[in-house]
Amino acid sequence: MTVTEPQQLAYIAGQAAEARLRFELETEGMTLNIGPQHPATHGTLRIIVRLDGEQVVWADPSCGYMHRGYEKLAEVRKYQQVTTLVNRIDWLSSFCNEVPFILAAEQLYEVEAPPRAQWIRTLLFEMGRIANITLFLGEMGVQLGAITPVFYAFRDREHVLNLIEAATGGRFHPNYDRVGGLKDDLPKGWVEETKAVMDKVREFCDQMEDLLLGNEIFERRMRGIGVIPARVGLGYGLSGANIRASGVDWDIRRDEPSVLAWKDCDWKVWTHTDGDSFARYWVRLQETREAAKLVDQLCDGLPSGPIMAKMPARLRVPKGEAWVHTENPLGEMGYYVVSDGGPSGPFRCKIRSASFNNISILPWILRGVYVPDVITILSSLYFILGDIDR
Amino acid sequence: MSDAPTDDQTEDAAPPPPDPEREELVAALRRDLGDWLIEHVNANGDLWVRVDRKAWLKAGEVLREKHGFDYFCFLSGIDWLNNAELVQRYEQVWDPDAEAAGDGAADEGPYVGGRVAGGDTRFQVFARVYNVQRKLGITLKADLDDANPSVDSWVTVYRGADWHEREAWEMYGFEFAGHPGLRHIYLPVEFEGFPLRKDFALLARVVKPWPGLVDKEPVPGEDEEEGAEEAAPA
Amino acid sequence: MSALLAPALAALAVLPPVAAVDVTTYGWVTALKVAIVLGVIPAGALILGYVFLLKMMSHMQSRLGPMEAGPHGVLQLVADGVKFLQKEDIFPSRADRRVFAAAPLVVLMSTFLLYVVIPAGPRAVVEDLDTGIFFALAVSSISVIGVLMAGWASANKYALIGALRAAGQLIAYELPMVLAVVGVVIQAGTMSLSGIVVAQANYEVSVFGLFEIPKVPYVFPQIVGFLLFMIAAQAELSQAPFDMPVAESELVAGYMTEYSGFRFLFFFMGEFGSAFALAAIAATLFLGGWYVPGMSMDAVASDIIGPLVLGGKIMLVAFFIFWVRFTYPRLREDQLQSMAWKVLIPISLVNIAVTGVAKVVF
Amino acid sequence: MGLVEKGWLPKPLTKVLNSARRYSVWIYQWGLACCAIEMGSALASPRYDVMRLGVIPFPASPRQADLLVVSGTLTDKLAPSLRRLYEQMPDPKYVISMGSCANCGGPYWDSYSVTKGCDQIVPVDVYVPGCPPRPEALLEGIVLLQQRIGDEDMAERWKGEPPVVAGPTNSGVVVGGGPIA
Repeated sequence: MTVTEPQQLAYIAGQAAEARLRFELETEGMTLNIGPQHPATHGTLRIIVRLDGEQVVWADPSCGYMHRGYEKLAEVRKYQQVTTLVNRIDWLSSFCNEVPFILAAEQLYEVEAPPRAQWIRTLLFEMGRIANITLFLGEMGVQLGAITPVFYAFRDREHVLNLIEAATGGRFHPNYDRVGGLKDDLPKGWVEETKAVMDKVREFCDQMEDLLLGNEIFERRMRGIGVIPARVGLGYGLSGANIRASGVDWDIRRDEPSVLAWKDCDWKVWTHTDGDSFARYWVRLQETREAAKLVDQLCDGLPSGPIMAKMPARLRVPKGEAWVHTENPLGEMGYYVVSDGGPSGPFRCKIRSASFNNISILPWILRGVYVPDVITILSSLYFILGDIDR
Repeated sequence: MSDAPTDDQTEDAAPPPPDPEREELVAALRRDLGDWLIEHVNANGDLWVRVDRKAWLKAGEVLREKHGFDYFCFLSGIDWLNNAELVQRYEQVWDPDAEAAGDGAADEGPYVGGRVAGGDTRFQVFARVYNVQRKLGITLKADLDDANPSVDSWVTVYRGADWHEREAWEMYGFEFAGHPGLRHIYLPVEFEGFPLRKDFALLARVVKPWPGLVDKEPVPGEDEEEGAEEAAPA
Repeated sequence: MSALLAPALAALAVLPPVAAVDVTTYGWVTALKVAIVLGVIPAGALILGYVFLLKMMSHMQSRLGPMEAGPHGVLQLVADGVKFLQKEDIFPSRADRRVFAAAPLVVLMSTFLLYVVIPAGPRAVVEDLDTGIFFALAVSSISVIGVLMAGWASANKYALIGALRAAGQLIAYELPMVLAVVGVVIQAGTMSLSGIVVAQANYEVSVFGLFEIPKVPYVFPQIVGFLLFMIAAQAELSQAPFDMPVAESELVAGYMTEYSGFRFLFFFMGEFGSAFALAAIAATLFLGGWYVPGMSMDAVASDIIGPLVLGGKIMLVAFFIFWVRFTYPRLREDQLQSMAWKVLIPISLVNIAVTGVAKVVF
Repeated sequence: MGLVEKGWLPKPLTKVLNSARRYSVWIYQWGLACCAIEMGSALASPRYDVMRLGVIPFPASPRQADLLVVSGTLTDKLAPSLRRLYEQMPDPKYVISMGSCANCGGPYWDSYSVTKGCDQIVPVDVYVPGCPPRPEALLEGIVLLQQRIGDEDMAERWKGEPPVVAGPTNSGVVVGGGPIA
């Protein structure tokens, strides 16, 4: 974790903005209410900003417009039913939501899925990552005014969704995991088709690099905008590409012991030292490429065997608490599941979603920026409403 | 599936060797917190530490400043109330065998037992922080007073705790001393009650209980529906 | 619409009977001109909207675009127009009603006036003013008043920000546009648009005195001016990368946020109508206008082929305008201003100086 | 537009006006939850491309929109905004309720914060079931809505009285009613 000059400058600017807020602010400003139905907020986030001209004096994000009460609902459902529910937290990569939960449930059940199931989980996990981040890569352009890339993103994402549908039966919300394994095995010919689609994904990444990353205007809009110093970001709990763009070399897939198959593959965790919007975009682009690489490797090394473990013949889940987290496309996603030993579902299911923490830095980072940069920063932090509000 | 033995006893019999790195961390914490560090559990490659609620803020400060736990993961609460009545109402017919098994879903005491680093009171606040250099995580817990669940705010230590404390305040009614503004974060301002408390009943389930396995029931009115469709104007 | 039709009807009323067809009488000529202006603007807006906004954009995004309304969706914008006429006409409760109602008309009027001076043939021009290009640039700025009126009267913060952005942007880019045109005017020696077309038809470039290339349009000698003009036109039209006034992801719909029904349709027509007009001016100034080499300057046929040639050139220019629009992200407001004042204006001043020197020397 | 408001129009003109509205449905760009992504697929993905049908996703402001797709979970906190949004749209306006959540609460039927059905807030013209519905399902919903617009009686619509709520029709569209303007 090295502190670069832009990070330091951003920190100083933040402090200055705060001082200005505390001691100087007596101008005639305008309060602008962005959201909850605003094109920039990817849904229903609401940000109340106080403007001085076009400069933001302070910003107060107000979330909860998509709060659906997952934690309470999980308490009145079985473990098997909860996967249906948690699919819908981060709706762009639904499969990635159910994996950590099912791993936590398996820890409580004291079973472990067979290797093939774990490999397929990892495989679909990475495909979910591609399905998620491709949309980000295109959507970033729309937020900055270039409308075409998002159409390419939707076009190439469709191939990945088709594959997910072929394997799981659900194009969007697979609900494919079971405690102790998977619902079904992969269909015939799926692996070959997947590898063909991964070439398309790589092509898409190259296209985005040409269309957006190499565009001078895009670069001018992104560079130096929304710089997050690593220590501040960590204090706010930023994770995933947001914190890797600030130079923190931390990826749960690589750094934590896991039953999933990442440890058997050869891949790289990308970091960037700038910590600005451009770095976040760049890191995500590289991550998509790495994910495509991972999918290829996982397809090659897929072990044979059963996809479901032998489940112990008991109806009660032993008492205990389990914490499982994974590196989801948006950042760290974790489930703290408590079992009370009863026949029902989880006694308590704390869902640690990435976007909630990622967005909580907004009041800090939006001070002193211009209105167009608000949009840049919002998009580059990349949140999904369901992941914020749960 | 049916012939699998309940082999969890054998697994328990051979606990994994204690993790020296984490033990060391606990020892260091104990030097700073003294008796306020009540209990710790080091299992499954993870670490739970229960501290006294008076030491909640201090524990956070020590972890961040001395041990490099920069990363704030989450902060939330648990309600350990054993609300068996409510639970049974939610259960319905899903698991009839469980009823027959006899030993009952509910424990005897007022609160659910068998927790990791659990306490004696109803409410517990717990948080997780992480050291990204050493790749080490720790879950901190603190018991709160039943009547007045209140604890020091972590906002001064971890700025990210702000929203999490607002959430815990909203969901459980915990008070965080020193928090700049405990406002609603998820729910509308006029919302009444604390949804994640165990005595908060879900209205939809109380009014109309879940019917359970619908496959067992005949589908009612199938003929009538078809008739209605035909009768509808073109 | 009835307000717009009134002058046309009035013009028709003073016409002599049809039997005595003498197309040179003042009444007939005026009627024809009014009909052309009233017909060309909606037609131009429709063609540009359909070809570029709907079809070209869709195909560039590997889609088909409208297919159902008419063959290949050619009637899509007609359907849009008829639909907008049926929509409820909403005045926001705190709006300044009169200004709110007048704003789209002001924008549309600016567009209409632009067409007056554009020549489509030796005689196919509504009014061949001696200061044609000066007039065109002057009236094209009127639209900013309408935009400001719309933003102010809407009583909406997004609309207000959008209108102020539009005002700042149009002022900043009007200048490089005028300065870019000055180069052409110096070279042609006239401000009349018809005169500029004639000048281009007679313009010859001699390469080191060895051989001469006749009838070169000004896009070659004035390439810098052409690029400056196109950039400024892009900003003048609020197209990406200069679409801050209507930036969707920031300002919802900018100054148009509160407009519904046919008032929005006026803005829509104004947007594409001015795109059509500015493309026509660019084609006239730099691409030789209605003239193609080999065509007689005075033949009656020129009055028939000329508009078609001009139309083709307009489509070519508009293609570039919309191509950029659908590809580029937008600049930030301060970046846009600094680009106008620090880059474009100095370059255009240098361009004028070089043109002037070259004019004197050669 | 006096004739229109009186509701008296000759049949062929009604037909023309109806088909204009039918082939020009400007859809408001607003997504709520998971369904928004499937709606995005329908709007933006080359495979579905709703623009073929004349459904144009340009307007970012409700003032220029004809169609509002409630695409996802509606929470109690958001419900007032939805109502306001609907009222901001100019008449004639249409609403498609997309997905189980918007139809009836869906998987969150027992949640403490979810509105069970957006038809409690705004009148709905077409319900599209599914969780989330595939883009094809939304396309069908839109086609059904277009049929409905094509057959609409202008007089009824413009009288300013709410149309009577009908039962399920043969096409599976449930006709919703509600105050207009």
